Amino acid sequence: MKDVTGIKEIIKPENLVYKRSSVLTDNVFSYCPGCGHGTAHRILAEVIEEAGLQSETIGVAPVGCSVLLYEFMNVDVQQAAHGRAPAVATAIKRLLPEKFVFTYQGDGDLAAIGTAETIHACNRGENIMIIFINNGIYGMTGGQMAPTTLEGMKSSTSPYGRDIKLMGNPLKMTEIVATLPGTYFVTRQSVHTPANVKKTKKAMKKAVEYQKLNKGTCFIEIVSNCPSGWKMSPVESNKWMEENMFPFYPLGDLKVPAVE
Amino acid sequence: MKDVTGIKEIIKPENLVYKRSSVLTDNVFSYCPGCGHGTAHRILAEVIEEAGLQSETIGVAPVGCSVLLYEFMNVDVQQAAHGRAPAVATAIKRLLPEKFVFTYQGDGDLAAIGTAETIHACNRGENIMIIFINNGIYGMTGGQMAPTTLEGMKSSTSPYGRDIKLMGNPLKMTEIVATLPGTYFVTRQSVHTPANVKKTKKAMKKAVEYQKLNKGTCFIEIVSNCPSGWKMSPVESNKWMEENMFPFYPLGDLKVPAVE
Amino acid sequence: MMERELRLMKGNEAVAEAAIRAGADGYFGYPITPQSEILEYLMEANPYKTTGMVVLQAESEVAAINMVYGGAACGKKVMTSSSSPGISLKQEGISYIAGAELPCLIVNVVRAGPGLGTIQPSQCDYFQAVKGGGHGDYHLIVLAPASVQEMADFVELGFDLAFKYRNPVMILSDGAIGQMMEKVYLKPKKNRSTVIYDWATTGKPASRERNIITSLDLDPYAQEIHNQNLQAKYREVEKNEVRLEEFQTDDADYLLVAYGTSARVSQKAVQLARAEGIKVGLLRPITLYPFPSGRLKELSRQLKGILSVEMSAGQMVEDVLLSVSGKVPVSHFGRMGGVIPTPEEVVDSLKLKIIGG
Amino acid sequence: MMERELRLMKGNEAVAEAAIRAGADGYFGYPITPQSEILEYLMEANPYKTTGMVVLQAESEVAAINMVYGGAACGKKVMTSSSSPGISLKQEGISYIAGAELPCLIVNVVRAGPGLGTIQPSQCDYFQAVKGGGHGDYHLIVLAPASVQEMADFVELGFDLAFKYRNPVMILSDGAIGQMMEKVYLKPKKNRSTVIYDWATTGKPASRERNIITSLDLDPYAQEIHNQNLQAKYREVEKNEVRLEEFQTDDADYLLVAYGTSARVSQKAVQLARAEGIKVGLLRPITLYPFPSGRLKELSRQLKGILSVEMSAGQMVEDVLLSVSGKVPVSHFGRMGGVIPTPEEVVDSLKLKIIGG
Amino acid sequence: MAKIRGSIVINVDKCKGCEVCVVSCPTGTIALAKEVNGKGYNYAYPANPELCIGCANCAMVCPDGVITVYKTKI
Amino acid sequence: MAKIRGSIVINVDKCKGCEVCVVSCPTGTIALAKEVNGKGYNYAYPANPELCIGCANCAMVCPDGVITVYKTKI
Amino acid sequence: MTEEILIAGFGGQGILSMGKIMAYSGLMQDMEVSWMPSYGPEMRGGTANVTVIISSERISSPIIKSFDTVILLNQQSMDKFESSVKPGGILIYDNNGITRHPERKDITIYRVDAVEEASKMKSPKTFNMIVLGGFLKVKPVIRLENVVKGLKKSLPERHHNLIPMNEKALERGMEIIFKVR
Amino acid sequence: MTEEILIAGFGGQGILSMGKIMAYSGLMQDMEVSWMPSYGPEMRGGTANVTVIISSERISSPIIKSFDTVILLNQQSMDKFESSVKPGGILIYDNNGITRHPERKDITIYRVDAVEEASKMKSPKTFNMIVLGGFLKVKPVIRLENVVKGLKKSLPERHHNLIPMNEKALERGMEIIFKVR
Ligand SMILES: Cc1ncc(C[n+]2csc(CCOP(=O)(O)OP(=O)(O)O)c2C)c(N)n1
Ligand SMILES: Cc1ncc(C[n+]2csc(CCOP(=O)(O)OP(=O)(O)O)c2C)c(N)n1
Ligand code: SF4
Ligand code: SF4
Ligand code: SF4
Ligand code: SF4
Repeated sequence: MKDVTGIKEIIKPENLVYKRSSVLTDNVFSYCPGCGHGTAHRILAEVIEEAGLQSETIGVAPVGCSVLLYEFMNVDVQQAAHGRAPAVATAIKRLLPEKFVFTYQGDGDLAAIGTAETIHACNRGENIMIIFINNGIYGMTGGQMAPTTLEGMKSSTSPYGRDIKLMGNPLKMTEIVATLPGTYFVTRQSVHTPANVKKTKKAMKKAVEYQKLNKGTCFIEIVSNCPSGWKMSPVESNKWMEENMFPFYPLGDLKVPAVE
Repeated sequence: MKDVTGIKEIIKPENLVYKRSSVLTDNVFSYCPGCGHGTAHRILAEVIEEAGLQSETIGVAPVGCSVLLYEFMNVDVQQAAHGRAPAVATAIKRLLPEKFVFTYQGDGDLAAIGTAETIHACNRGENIMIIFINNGIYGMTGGQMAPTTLEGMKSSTSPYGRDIKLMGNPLKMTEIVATLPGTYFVTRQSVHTPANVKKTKKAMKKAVEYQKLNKGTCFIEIVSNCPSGWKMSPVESNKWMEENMFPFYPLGDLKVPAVE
Repeated sequence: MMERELRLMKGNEAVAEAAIRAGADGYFGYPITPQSEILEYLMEANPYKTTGMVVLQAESEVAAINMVYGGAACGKKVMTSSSSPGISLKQEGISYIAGAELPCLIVNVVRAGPGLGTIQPSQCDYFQAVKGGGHGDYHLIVLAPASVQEMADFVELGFDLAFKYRNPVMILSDGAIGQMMEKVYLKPKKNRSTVIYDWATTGKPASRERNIITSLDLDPYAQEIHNQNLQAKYREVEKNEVRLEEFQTDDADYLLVAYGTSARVSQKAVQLARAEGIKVGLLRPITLYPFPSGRLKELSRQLKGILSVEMSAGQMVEDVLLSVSGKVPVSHFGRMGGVIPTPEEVVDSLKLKIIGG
Repeated sequence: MMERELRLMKGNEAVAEAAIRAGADGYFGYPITPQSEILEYLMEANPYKTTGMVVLQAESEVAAINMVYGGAACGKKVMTSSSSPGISLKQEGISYIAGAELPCLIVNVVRAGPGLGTIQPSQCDYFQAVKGGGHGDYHLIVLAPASVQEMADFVELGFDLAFKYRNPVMILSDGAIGQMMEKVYLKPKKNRSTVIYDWATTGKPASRERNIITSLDLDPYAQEIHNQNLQAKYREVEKNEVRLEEFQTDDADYLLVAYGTSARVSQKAVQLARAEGIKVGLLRPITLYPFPSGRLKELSRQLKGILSVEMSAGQMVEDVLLSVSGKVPVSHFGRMGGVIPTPEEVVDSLKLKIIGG
Repeated sequence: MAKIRGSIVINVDKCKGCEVCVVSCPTGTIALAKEVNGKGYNYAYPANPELCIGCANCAMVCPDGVITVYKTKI
Repeated sequence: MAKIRGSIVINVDKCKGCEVCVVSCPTGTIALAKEVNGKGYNYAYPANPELCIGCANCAMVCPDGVITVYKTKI
Repeated sequence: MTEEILIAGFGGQGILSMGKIMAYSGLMQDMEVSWMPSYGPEMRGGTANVTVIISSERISSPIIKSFDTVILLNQQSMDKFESSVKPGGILIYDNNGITRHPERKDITIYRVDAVEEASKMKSPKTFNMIVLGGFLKVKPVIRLENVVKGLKKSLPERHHNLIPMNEKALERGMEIIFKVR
Repeated sequence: MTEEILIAGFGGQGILSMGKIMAYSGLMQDMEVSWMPSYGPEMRGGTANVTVIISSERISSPIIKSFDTVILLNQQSMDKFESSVKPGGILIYDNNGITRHPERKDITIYRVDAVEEASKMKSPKTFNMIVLGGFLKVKPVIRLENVVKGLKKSLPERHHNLIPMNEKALERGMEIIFKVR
C-alpha cells in the first residue's frame, strides 16, 4: 500500500514542519497500537537529533516491551538484564565520560527488580539520563502487576484488583529518587497529548544539557499507557490514565536545579 | 577467674536491680570490645523477655558481624543471605502470622545489597520489626565503606576519605523508608549511653506492640559504633559518633502513629 | 468425582493447581515468560481464601528464593518458579537452601539462553540444575516431567522428596511443556499440613533448645563434617530415588536417552525407526539427579550405541558418558536456541552418528 | 628496575596490582572475604589518578557484574572479583556477558560452601565455573593459578584471552592463594589501550551502522545460529588454549591431577611418594576450561591409576573420567569445608585408593 | 489575512490504527479507514484534507511516527 | 534520710575491658584492672565499691552484658 | 486415529481459543489431545499459531513438522506454513487479506470465507467458530455435540449465553466451506 | 635449606606482621618465601596464626602439618599447636598468660619473655620484634641486616623512624631468650 496524503500541492520540502526523526530506523515499532513507548522513542530520537548527539549517544534498554529499542533507535545500544540498566550505564558513563548515556526502563524493571540499582546510581549522582516509563504494569510478560499498579487496579496477577494489604502500596520511585542528593533534575511527564509531548521533550533537552555539564543524574518519569495490559483501546487508555494515574502520579517537576 | 564484686552484703536476690536477660545464651559475644552490637542484642533480649515472647519469636540475622546472633539470643533464628532478611522475614510472618518476627541488619546489608528487599518489604507493610544497625562501615569484612559512611570518612575502601563525587552520598535509608505508606513506626536511636539505651528499648517495646496489632513495618535504626572499623577505642568511638554521625543521622522518631 | 478431576490444562497451570491440591503453604514468584501462568493461575484461584496458602508476587527472583528460604525454614511447604535468567539469579539462595538443608520446590520452565536468549523451550539448563549452578558441593533432586500430567504429579512428589531428605527439589521443565495443554487427572485436595517439625523455626517453647537455621560454620573442620553429612545424604538419594521410564528397550541394539520434551520427540522417533526395522529403544530419566547411571550401565552391555537427545549443545550426554565409561559409543544430538527437534531429525541423527558411525 | 618489580604480595594484592599494570580500564566489585583486598588495594593505589582506571565499589555483586557488562560492551578492559556466594549472584550477568560475547575478567577467590559456608579456602566451585553456573549453553575460559605469581600473570593473560575470543574469562583461585604472600615479579606498567573496537558501543559515527550489544534473539532459528557460532568458538578455544603443567610424569605409573592450592599440596605429595619409591607424577591443569583432556588421554596409556585431588567432594574428577573414558582407574581425594589436605594425606589416599585398590 | 493551510502524509503500512492522532487533531482532519492495511489495522487517513492547518499535533502524538506534516500560508 | 547503696558483680571472664561502663558510671565506682583476663583484656572491676549507688548505668551500656547490679536503702 | 492440525493467523483472531475448543472437544470424546501454542511477544500484533493433536492413542511428540490439516488465516501464515501440509493432507484458508493463494498440487485445498461471513452475521467474534465449522465438515474427527460440550468447558460460566450464537456459526461454517481443488 | 615456622597468639599481638617481616627478610636474602595467615572474623578478639616458609628451593605446599619452629604467644595457641612441632624441632614461647607450660620431651623448648621485656622497655609495640630476635638467635636462618632491610620494606615510609627502636628490640630478644630444655 502506498502513503495516503492530504492536499498534494502543499507537500513540498520548504513546507515541511514535522517529520520522523532521522535517529529512528525504518523498522516498525513492535509496540501495540497506541502505546506510549512509541511516542517516547520518537521524541527521544528527536532530542538526540536536535542536540547533534547521534554519534555520541549510548543507550541502555533492559528487558521490557522496549527491550528491542535497539531495533528502532539508530544509535549504539546495549540491551541490559532486567533491572540493571543503571548499573550498566554507570560503567559506560564512567569509562566514556564524554558520551551521552541514557537508560530507558519500565516500571517493573526500574521499581521492582531494579530498585537497588536505581537508588544507588541516583545516589552516586551518575551523570546519566534515566527515562522511566511508568505504565503501571508489566507489559512485555503479559500484564502482571507492577510496583506502580494502582490500588484496586486489575492485572493478570491481581485479577481482583491490587489489594494493598496483601500486595503492598503502589511505589512512588520518582519521589524517592528526588530526595537523593545525587539527582539534579527529576520530573514526571506524559506523552499522550501534543502539549505533554512538548513538555517531555523539553525535559529531555534539559537533561541533555545537564549531562554535558556533569550535573548528576537526571530522572524523567513518563506516565504512560498500556492498552494491551489494561485491556482498553488506546484512546480509552489515555483517558483512563488521565483520570486514574495522574491523580496518584501527578505530572510536574519534582526537583529542579536551584537558579544559579 | 571468678567474678569481681562490690559490697558483698548488698548482693542478695531481693536487692537485684539489673541482670543479664534470660533470653541471652551464655556464649560470649563475638563482637569487638565496646561494640554497640552487643548492647543492641542485650536490650532486644530484654524486650523479648519482658514481653514474654521468647517462645513466639523468630529472628532473622543476615551476614554481617551479627551473623552469629543465633549463638547469643536464645530464640529460634534464621541466618539469612546478605541483604535478604526482609524477604526471609516476609515469608516467615506471612506463614506464621501469630509469631513475633524481627530482622537484625547492618548498614551494608540493609542499605547496599539489600536495598530492594528493604524498600519492598516496608512498602508492602510487612508486619515485622526491622532493626538496622548503622555503624557507617562494613564491620565483618574488615572495615570497608558502607552506603552510610560519612563524607570524608576513611575506611579500607575509601582510604583517603569518602569522596562524594566518585563514591556517592551517604544514604539515609531510614528517611526513605519513613516515606513509604507501609511503615508504621520509624525511629532512629542509639545505645551508647544509659539514656539512649532506655529510649531504644522503649522503641522496641512499641514495635512489639504494633506488631501484635498488625500495624505494618516498624523500623528502628540504631546509629552505632565500630571501634575496630573506625580504628578507635570504644570510648573514643562513641564520642566520634556523637560528634560526627548524629549531626548527619539525627536521633529521634521519623514516623510515629497518628494519635488514634 | 472422576469428571471433576479431569482437566485440559497448560503445564504451568497444572503446576499451580497441583500445588494448591498438594496442600502447599506458600508460593513466591516473579513473572517471566514462559512460566508466568503459574503465578497468574494462583492469583486467580486465590487459595488464600480456601486453604490459606500464601501467594506473593515478590519484587525479584532474588527476593522470591529468599522468601522460600524463610518459609521452608519454618517447616512449611513452599515453592517458587521461574525460567532460566530468573533461576540464575536464584543461585545464591538455592545454595543457601541446600546448605541449610531446607525442603522446598523450585520449578524451572527453561527457555533458551545464554543471556536473555529467547522465550522458546530449551534444555540448556541441565548442567545448572544437575551439577549445581550455585557455589559449593550440593545437589538438588531434579525431576524432569515430560507431560502436563507429570507437571501436576511431580509437585506432590517433589514436596515429598524435599521433606524426606530436607533438600531442595527442582522440577526441570521447559517452555513447551509449560505452555502445552493436555489432559490431566488431578488428585483431590489435601489439607495443609499442621505438623510442626522439630528442626524448624516456629518459636522456641521452653521444652526444646532454640532452632537455628544456618549454613554457616566458620570452623573448617565443623564445616567439613557438615559437608560429609550432606554427601552421605546424596548417596542415600542416589540409592533410593532413581526414577526412569523405558520404552522398547528389551531387544534394543540402540538407545536414545532423552528427558522432558525431547523424550516425547524421541518416543515418536523410536516408532519411526522401528517402522524402518531399526531396533532402538528409549530410556527417559525422570530424575536427572540422581541420574539413572546404574540402569544405563546395565543396558550398555546389550547396546551398540547410544544417542543422547537434548535441546542443548550437549550436557546430559556427559552423564551418559560417565555412566557407560567407554563401554559403548555415545553421541549427542541436539537443537539449540529454542528449536525443538522433530522425530525425523532424531532418526536421521541416529543413523548418521550411531548406526552409520 | 628488577628490584622495583620484585614484591612480596598477597595473591589478592597481586591481582589488583597486575590489573593496573595490564592497563585495565575498570574494576567493579563488592567486599567479601577472602578477596576484599583486591578492591582495598585498588582504592589505596588509586589508579584513577595515574592511569585513569575506574575503580568502583558497587552496591552489590549483581550491580558489579552488570557494570562489567556495560564497560565490556564499550570495548573496555574491565573486571570484577568476588568469592563464592557473590559469584553465585553474578550468574545471570555472566550468562548475559557470555551470550553477548563480551570480553571481561572475573576473579573467584573460592571459599567453602554451600550457602554462607565458611571463609576458608575451597575448590568447590569447579562445576559452577566450568560447566556453567548460569543458564544456557556457554563456557567461560577458566584459569587456575597455583601461586601468587600466577595470580598476577593470569590477569594479563585473562584479558588477552577475553579479547581474543570476546568471551568472559574466570580466574578460579581460592582463599589460600588469595591470602598467601609470596614473591612476585611484576611486569612494567602498560598504558591503557586506546583501541576503539568496531563491535563496541562507543557512539555511532556516520561511517558505520549502529552497534548493538545483546544476547536476545526471539526467533529460535536465529538464536540457534547464534548458539552454533558460540559452540564453534568454544571448539576453537579447546583447540588452541589448553594450558597445563606436568611434574615428573615421564616415568609415572600413577598420576595426581590437581589445580591451584591442591596442586601445590600434590607436588609435595609427589616428592614424598617418590621418596618412598612410588612412581607418581602430577598433571596440573592451568586451564580448567578448556580442560587438558587430550594430554590426559595420552598419559592414560602409560598409567595404572589416577587420583584427582581437589578441595571438594569431587568435581574435576568427572572431567578426568570423561578424558580417559574408562581406560584407567580414576579416584578422587578431597577435603571439604575449607580444610586443605596435607601432602601426607594425599600420599596415603593414593596408596589406599589407587595403588592398593 | 493570510490563511494557514496544512497537509499530512501518513505511511499507511506502518500505521496501527490506534486513533490517537484522530482525537488529537483540532480540526477533525483525520479518520480511520474502513479498510485494513497489510497488518490488519484500520489505518488513519486525511478524511477531510482541506481542514488541516498543519499544526502537527497528530504527528506529535503518533506513537509510530508515521505522519509527516507540511504547512504553508496562502 | 535513707541512703541508697549499690553493689555490682562483674563477670570478669566475659569482660572485654571496653571501658564503656567506666565512663557511664556517675560515681566513679568502676575502673579497669591492671591485670588481664583469660582473653587478654584489662577487665573492669569496682575500684571504689563504696561509691556505687546501684543506678545500673554501667549494666545498661555494657555491650557484653557482664554486669549485675544490686541496690538497697540503708 | 490421529489428527494433527495446525492453525495460524493474526494474534487476536481467536486462533488459540479455536484450538482450545478443538482440544476440549476431543477430551469430551475421550480422546487424547495436545494443544501447543506459539507464545511470547511475537504474538503481539504479529502472528500466532497453535498445533492441536487429537488421537485415540497416547500422544508422543507434541511437536511435529507436517500436519494432516493446516488452517491458515492470513498471508504471513500462508507463506510460512503452506509447505507444512502432509502430502495428501488438507489446507483450509480464509480468502480475506490473501494476496497469494495456495499453490500446492499434492494436497486438497478448501476455502472458508469466515471473515466475510462473520461480518454478514454481525458477530465478528464468531469468526473462528465459522472456521471450525468448516473444518469439522471436511474432517469430522469430533462430533458436533462434543464440540458444544467443549465450548461450554472452555468458556467461563458468564459467557454461556453466547453458546447458541457460536453453534450457529459452527453450522454456518459447515455450509459455506468449499473445495478449491 | 627450608625452614617452616608457625607463629600463633592473640590477634593484635602483631603476629601477622612479625611473619611478614620474616618473609621480607627472606626475600632480601634471595630466598623463596611464603606467608600464609589464618584469616577472617575468628581473628577478631580471638587468636591468629601465620605460617612462614623460608627456603632455598621453590616452595611446593604452603600448607603443612608440622613445623621446624613453632612460636606460641598465648595459652590457646599452646593448647592448639604444641603438637605441631616436628620431632626434634623447636618451640619458643612467651611466659605471659601461660598457665600450662609445654610438656613435650622430643623437642627443644625456649622461652622469651617479650611481654615483660617490652613493658620494661616502655615500648609494648616492639613486643613482636623481641620475639623475632629470640627466634633469630636460636635459628639464624636470616642475617640481621636482612631483617632490617625487611623491616624497611614492610613498614610504610612514615614509620621508618621506628626502625632503630625495633632494631634494639631485636637485639634485646637475642639476649633474653633462654633454653628451658
Ligand atoms: C531476571 C528476569 N526476570 C524476569 C524477566 C521477565 N520480564 C521481562 S520484561 C519484565 C517486566 C516488564 O515490565 P516493565 O519493566 O514495566 O516494562 P513494560 O514491558 O511494561 O514496558 C519481566 C518481568 C526477565 N527477562 N528477566
Ligand atoms: C553475597 C555476599 N556478598 C558479600 C558478603 C560479605 N559480607 C559479609 S557481611 C558484609 C557486610 C557487613 O557490613 P554490615 O552489613 O554493615 O554489618 P556489620 O558487619 O557492620 O555489622 C559483607 C559485604 C557475603 N557474605 N555475601
Ligand atoms: S504491551 Fe503495553 S506497553 Fe507494551 S507495547 Fe503494547 S501497549 Fe505498549
Ligand atoms: S568489627 Fe565493628 S561492628 Fe563488628 S564487632 Fe567489631 S566493632 Fe562491632
Ligand atoms: S497515531 Fe499514528 S499509528 Fe495511530 S492511527 Fe494515527 S497515524 Fe496511525
Ligand atoms: S550501678 Fe551505677 S554507680 Fe554503680 S557502678 Fe554501675 S554505673 Fe556506677
